[in-house]
Amino acid sequence: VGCGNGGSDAGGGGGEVLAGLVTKTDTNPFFVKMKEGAQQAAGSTGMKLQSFAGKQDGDNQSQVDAIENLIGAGAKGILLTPGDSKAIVPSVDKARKAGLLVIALDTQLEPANAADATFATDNFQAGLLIGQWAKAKFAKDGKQAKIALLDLNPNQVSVDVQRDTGFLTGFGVEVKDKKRIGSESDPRVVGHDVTNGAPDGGRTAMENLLQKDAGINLVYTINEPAAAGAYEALKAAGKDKDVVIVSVDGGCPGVRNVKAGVIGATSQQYPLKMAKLGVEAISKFAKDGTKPQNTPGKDFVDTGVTLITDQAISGVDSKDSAWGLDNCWG
Amino acid sequence: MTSPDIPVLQARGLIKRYGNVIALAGTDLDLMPGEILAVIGDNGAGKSSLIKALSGALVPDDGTITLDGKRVSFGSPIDARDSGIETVYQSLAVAPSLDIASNLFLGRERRRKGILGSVFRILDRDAMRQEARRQLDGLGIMTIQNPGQAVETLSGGQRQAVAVARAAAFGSRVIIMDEPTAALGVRESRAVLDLILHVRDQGLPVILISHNMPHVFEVADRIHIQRLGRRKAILDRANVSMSDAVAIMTGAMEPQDGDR
Amino acid sequence: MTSPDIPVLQARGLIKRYGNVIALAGTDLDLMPGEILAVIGDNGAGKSSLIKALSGALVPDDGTITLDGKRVSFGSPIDARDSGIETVYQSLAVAPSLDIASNLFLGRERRRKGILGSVFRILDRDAMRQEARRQLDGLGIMTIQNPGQAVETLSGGQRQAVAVARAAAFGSRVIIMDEPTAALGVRESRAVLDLILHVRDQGLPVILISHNMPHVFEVADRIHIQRLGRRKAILDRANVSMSDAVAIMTGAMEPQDGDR
Amino acid sequence: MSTTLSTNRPSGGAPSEGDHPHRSPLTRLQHLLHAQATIGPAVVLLLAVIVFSLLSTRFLQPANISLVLQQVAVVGTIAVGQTIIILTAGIDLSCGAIMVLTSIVMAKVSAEHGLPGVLALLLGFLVGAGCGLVNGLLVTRLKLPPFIVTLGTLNVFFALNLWYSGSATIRGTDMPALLLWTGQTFTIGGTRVTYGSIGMVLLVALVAFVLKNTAWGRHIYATGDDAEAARLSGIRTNRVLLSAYGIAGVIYALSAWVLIGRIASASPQAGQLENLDSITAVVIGGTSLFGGRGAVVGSLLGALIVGVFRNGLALARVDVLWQTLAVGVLVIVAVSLDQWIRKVRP
Amino acid sequence: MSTTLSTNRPSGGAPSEGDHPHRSPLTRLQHLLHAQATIGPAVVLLLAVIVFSLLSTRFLQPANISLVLQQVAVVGTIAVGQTIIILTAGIDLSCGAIMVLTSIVMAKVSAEHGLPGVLALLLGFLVGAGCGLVNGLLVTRLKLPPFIVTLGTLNVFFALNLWYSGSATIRGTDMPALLLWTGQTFTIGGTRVTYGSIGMVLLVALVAFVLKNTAWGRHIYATGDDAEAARLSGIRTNRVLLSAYGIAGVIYALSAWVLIGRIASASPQAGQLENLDSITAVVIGGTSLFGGRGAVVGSLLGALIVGVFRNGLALARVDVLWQTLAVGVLVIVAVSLDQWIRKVRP
Ligand SMILES: Nc1ncnc2c1ncn2[C@@H]1O[C@H](COP(=O)(O)OP(=O)(O)OP(=O)(O)O)[C@@H](O)[C@H]1O
Ligand SMILES: Nc1ncnc2c1ncn2[C@@H]1O[C@H](COP(=O)(O)OP(=O)(O)OP(=O)(O)O)[C@@H](O)[C@H]1O
Ligand SMILES: [Mg+2]
Ligand SMILES: [Mg+2]
Repeated sequence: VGCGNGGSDAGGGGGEVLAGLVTKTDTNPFFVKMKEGAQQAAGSTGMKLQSFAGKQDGDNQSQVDAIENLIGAGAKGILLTPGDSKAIVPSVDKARKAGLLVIALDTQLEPANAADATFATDNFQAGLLIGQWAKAKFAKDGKQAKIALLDLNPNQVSVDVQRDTGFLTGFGVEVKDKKRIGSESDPRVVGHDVTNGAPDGGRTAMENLLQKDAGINLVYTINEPAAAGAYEALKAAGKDKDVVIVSVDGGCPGVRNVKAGVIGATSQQYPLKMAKLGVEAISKFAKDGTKPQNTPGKDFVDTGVTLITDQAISGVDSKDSAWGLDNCWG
Repeated sequence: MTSPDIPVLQARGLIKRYGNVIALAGTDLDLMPGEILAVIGDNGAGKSSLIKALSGALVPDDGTITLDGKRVSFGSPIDARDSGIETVYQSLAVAPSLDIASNLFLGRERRRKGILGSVFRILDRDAMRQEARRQLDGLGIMTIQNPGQAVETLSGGQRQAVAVARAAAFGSRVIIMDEPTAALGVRESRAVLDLILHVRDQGLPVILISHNMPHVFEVADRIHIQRLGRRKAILDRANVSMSDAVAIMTGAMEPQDGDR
Repeated sequence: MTSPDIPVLQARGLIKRYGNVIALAGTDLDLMPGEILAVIGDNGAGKSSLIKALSGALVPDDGTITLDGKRVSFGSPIDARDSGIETVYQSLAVAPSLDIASNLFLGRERRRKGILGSVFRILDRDAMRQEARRQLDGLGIMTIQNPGQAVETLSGGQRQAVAVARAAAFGSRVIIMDEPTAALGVRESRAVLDLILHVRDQGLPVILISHNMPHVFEVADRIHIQRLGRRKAILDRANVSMSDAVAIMTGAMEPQDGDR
Repeated sequence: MSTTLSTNRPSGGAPSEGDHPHRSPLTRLQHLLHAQATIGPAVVLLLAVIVFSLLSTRFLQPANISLVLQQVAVVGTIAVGQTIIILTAGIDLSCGAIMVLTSIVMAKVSAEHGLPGVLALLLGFLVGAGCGLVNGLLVTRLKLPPFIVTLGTLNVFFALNLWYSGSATIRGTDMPALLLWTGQTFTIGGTRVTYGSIGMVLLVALVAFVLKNTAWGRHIYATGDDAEAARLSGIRTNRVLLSAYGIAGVIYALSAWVLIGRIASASPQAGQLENLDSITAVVIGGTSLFGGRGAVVGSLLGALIVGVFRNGLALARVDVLWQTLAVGVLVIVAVSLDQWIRKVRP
Repeated sequence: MSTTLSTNRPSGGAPSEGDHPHRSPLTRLQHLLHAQATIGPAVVLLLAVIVFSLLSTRFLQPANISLVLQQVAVVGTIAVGQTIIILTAGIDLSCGAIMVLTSIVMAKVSAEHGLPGVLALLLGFLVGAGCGLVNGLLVTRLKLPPFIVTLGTLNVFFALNLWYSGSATIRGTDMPALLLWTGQTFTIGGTRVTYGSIGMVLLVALVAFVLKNTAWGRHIYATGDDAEAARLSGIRTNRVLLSAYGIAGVIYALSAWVLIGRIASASPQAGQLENLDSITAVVIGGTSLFGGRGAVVGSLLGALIVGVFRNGLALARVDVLWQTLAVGVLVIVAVSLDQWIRKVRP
């Protein structure tokens, strides 16, 4: 009862449209940039934006609280990067029933149509691109790959799984179960370890995998901070020249690392764009009730991924790091 | 129930080691019906260890304990309590944050009558308060006005009084007191000594540990001297002087044959 | 240095409240040079509070303290110690996990000579051990073989000895002891009483709190009776009987005019 | 000389802090309000409510109050178990892990193996009790500090949860209705309230009553106060401790039920913050981390204080970053205020 | 009657546990090895090393050992500060937050504001000391339990870190070389070792020496043992506590330096697990959470045990999931073993 019509008396904002942004964490620069982008877009469309975040990856409860608080505060729409894309669905339903537009950013809900729209990177695609690039590079150099995969954490969250399996698929490794990390049995894969998406974890994981097999020459990383840590481990082991690191994100420090040769290739995503599109969609919805349309052939609005590398290989579309720097976020 | 010749409580050859410290080196003890037995000895002579073994607070490595001629072995203080042995420990053993009535009934709470008590196990707090009040009054402890008061708000002497009252209220076979007057003032000590005499007069035997010789010689019927973890002598108060007892206790004098 | 007529330590009108409990209700105290002053009183009479005020462990709400005629105000035990007042507290105040030497020198550690000590502030552990050994030997404490032993491995009596030794070693103006013999056996108590007499004979005045009247009457020169947070009387040991002192202490008798 | 065992205090005795045997209901209420452990947090909560209702007109609306109750239901329920453990002078870092594990068990056995809701719940309670008993056995048999035991089992239970769940979230639509019942609402005076919130409040009342009015409750306090003294007083402290951990485990299973209802799904990633959050609630609620002192009502107030704070700050449109900072400051201020209030009392 | 102050024990006295005034270096070494607090963890470490070297031939290679040293350098350094706090009967949940905050400050002032490395480091140490002193002041002035104080400041420092850094990672290439120096390696007997690892070992040695051989060190132990007794013995316990928190803060700043060297960048997301990890190391290292007992060498061993375990399990190709479980079991087993070893000692 109380929730739905809460929007009509629109708080102290004096008729301003309120939009909410709920991110996975408020520490990851990716989400911080997303927040900045949303704030900017809100400013230019004359909306008020209130942001919330989980306390850590996978923190569903704080996101549930945030959605409820936003419903209560009379928001018109919510931009959400779900920490647990399944578990948040009932709360999203509640919000939508209360008349809010809910847009998933960065990560799809499960099922994807639980949100009114999704503006996201295709994370599988992001993994696929760096996998394809690495495959072509190794074919060109005539090297046999020995692969290490540095994942997020043991929890098998969807982004983690999609990027990991996307990479392997792109590289031509047969993945038996695309919903789980570690289902492949290809001898080229040395092993997986977890990094918590942070440099220290990346370094430790890389060190341990190198101890398992010193011949590792291709490293997939969940994100660029983990890649930076992995690079330090390789450098310390004197292998930084022989090993190729690939990653996902396209943050400015990451792209600079591409330029510096630390990272071979990264799949760049566009949080600012996601946020901007999301805010604009809410603004439009608030004005005339129209909802955004999905990218044809997909169940979400693909905000695109671009492969950034300075070692372009024919057959795999890519941009160089200069372009990447012009388009990087934070 | 008890014959005047069989000891109420008897210990034989109790041994207790802590690492390489031997607290009890094969000690004996005999408590006769209706007597006050004082246990005296140097610091570390094993007095507290001895009575802890008798009250189940400590399981001896070896040795036997008999109660009214029947062998017992106490695995915990509860076993000893269930046999009617009540102890006032040197460390008092009260729960400071609980009230006086709760402390008095700790471990043997009264439950409500009827289904509330038998099925829902609800305490009869009022009954316990009233009973506590009665106990304290009966012992002449008048300064404690409210049995619902937390024990931590009591003075040292009052706490001691609660511990003593608990033992006196529930002891049915033996009461053991480990230095009950150590922290007490002259007047408070006096009251405890009177209480001990009072309990004895009701027929309950009492073991009293004390370093205070005048107290010991005032109330004890017999005196057990503990030395180096063993019973060194057992003396009849009537037949021994304070200075001789102290001399035996400290090893300055050997006990006579009849005393062993 | 001290005139025989001026009290070494004097307190006037000390007041200390805890919530609505009044521990000190305006008490006085006079300690004359070279005397042993016993402080006696019921439990909760404010004896410990009084000596805590004198030793800086407690800051009184009101009242004055003078040392050798000069007014002092102690904010912490360190201030009192720096003025030469050493105290053995009822709770002993030792650090169980530290060794005997460390405890003896706690808060006034010896540092190495030269730059190691002055700049790097490194302790001279050997010197402290030797000094501790000397102190303990000097007091006749022979059973403690190793000053490097942790205090927690000592018996209650030995711990008490360490606390007393610390006070005796460092006290230069006044030594205060709060029930130093409460937990001690006959022999150990004897040793502490001898120590007190020994210290007095060296010219240091001593304040002794005790519930043990025979002890008090054996060593004290004068007896301060504390009652309900006030000094009720001050008696000359030579002129008073034990039973009169106890009667005044418990309020059964009023002190004579000359005693106040 | 008197022959009664009597002692004397200069001021005529300490203030009376307990209850008198015979009192009017009003006096009883008054005493309840002034009970040492809960007056502090109650005042803090009142202050917070006053401040936030001045900052935002929405704050005191029934719908918002119901919302806060829902938001604290999970942590409030866990805090009840945590309070019992802390009262025994323990601490439970594994509470969140037990909750997640049981929620996954309840959800999975019903959603995937088709067990009826009642049996799934029962099984969950058994698992919760089992986990709690593991903690209890390690504490009582190995004599390890609870902090260490639960630091260890926290990892063990969490790993078991990930393994059993295959890290997959189970959706509410696949579960029997009973599991989701705690998230259902009913209406009181026009305001919707979830059964979960009500369940939490009833649980608090029940546990408060049991702690006060059963021997077991008294023994929890006595054991936490001074375990050795309790043992010498004839309390089987090991049994008390074991039962405390076991019952706490059951309460965590209850919180798992509340959690499933609240998010209408079971997520293996949940519960990682509940340990510090529940300890925060207990501590703000005035229960001593040293054991033996405190009350479960205080912990509910503590959870509400944090909930009101988060909600109020959100309504006042304070940024998340500053919310984090504010909650940090709140913990310190609330506990200081509580201590200060206790000092001020006569 | 004897006139000496002498007491008697049936068995002729407790075993001597301290050191004798005059001893040969060999006896000294022997005593060091047998020092109560460190024998347990040393044995556990030895056992772990033996088991893992049987499981994998790589394990005992110098390169791998150097690696483990590098991996534990950050948490090992933090554990030194944590040990000091725990010895005073406190606990520091804010250590990781202080570390991240100082690392960001060091990195940002040099990378963005161009401060020379030395000044940046100094400023970092100041910030670390400041944060520690805030904790210390709250503990000593408000008399709040350290658990609560640091639970609060944990949030505050972390929020400040996010605010100041804008959540942006600062890359090592933008920093002066000095900040990255701890990650540089040099070669001992063909094995590369980082200055950071060596720094941790030296820090442990230094702090162990200071705790043993200065008045301040003795006062830390005495205060943790029994604060009131220490105060009555003439120790300014508030000052001791304050200095302990301040120095711990400086040590956390040192660990920030080690962290920057290790990851060649400064990340505002680091440090969220360091509080429980460092407490785990301290506890496995045999230091009592009740204060007054323990040694900083034990904490280093504790950190190494966890590091060896993680590394060894990874080499033995154990899945991450089971690594989590194994570390949980390790904590309990290691501490039980330690307690058992102490009991067995004569
Ligand atoms: N729990 C324990 N651990 C180790 N040693 C102990 C323990 N309890 C007692 N002891 C040792 O056993 C011996 C006897 O101790 P006990 O307490 O029985 O002596 P006591 O005669 O009661 O002395 P006191 O008169 O000082 O109370 C002492 O040497 C004591 O140090
Ligand atoms: N820290 C405290 N807080 C509250 N009340 C206190 C405190 N210390 C002492 N009191 C109260 O002050 C009064 C005097 O206590 P004090 O310890 O000075 O008595 P005492 O004469 O030393 O008694 P005893 O002979 O039992 O040692 C008592 O009523 C006591 O309960
Ligand atoms: Mg004893
Ligand atoms: Mg006293």
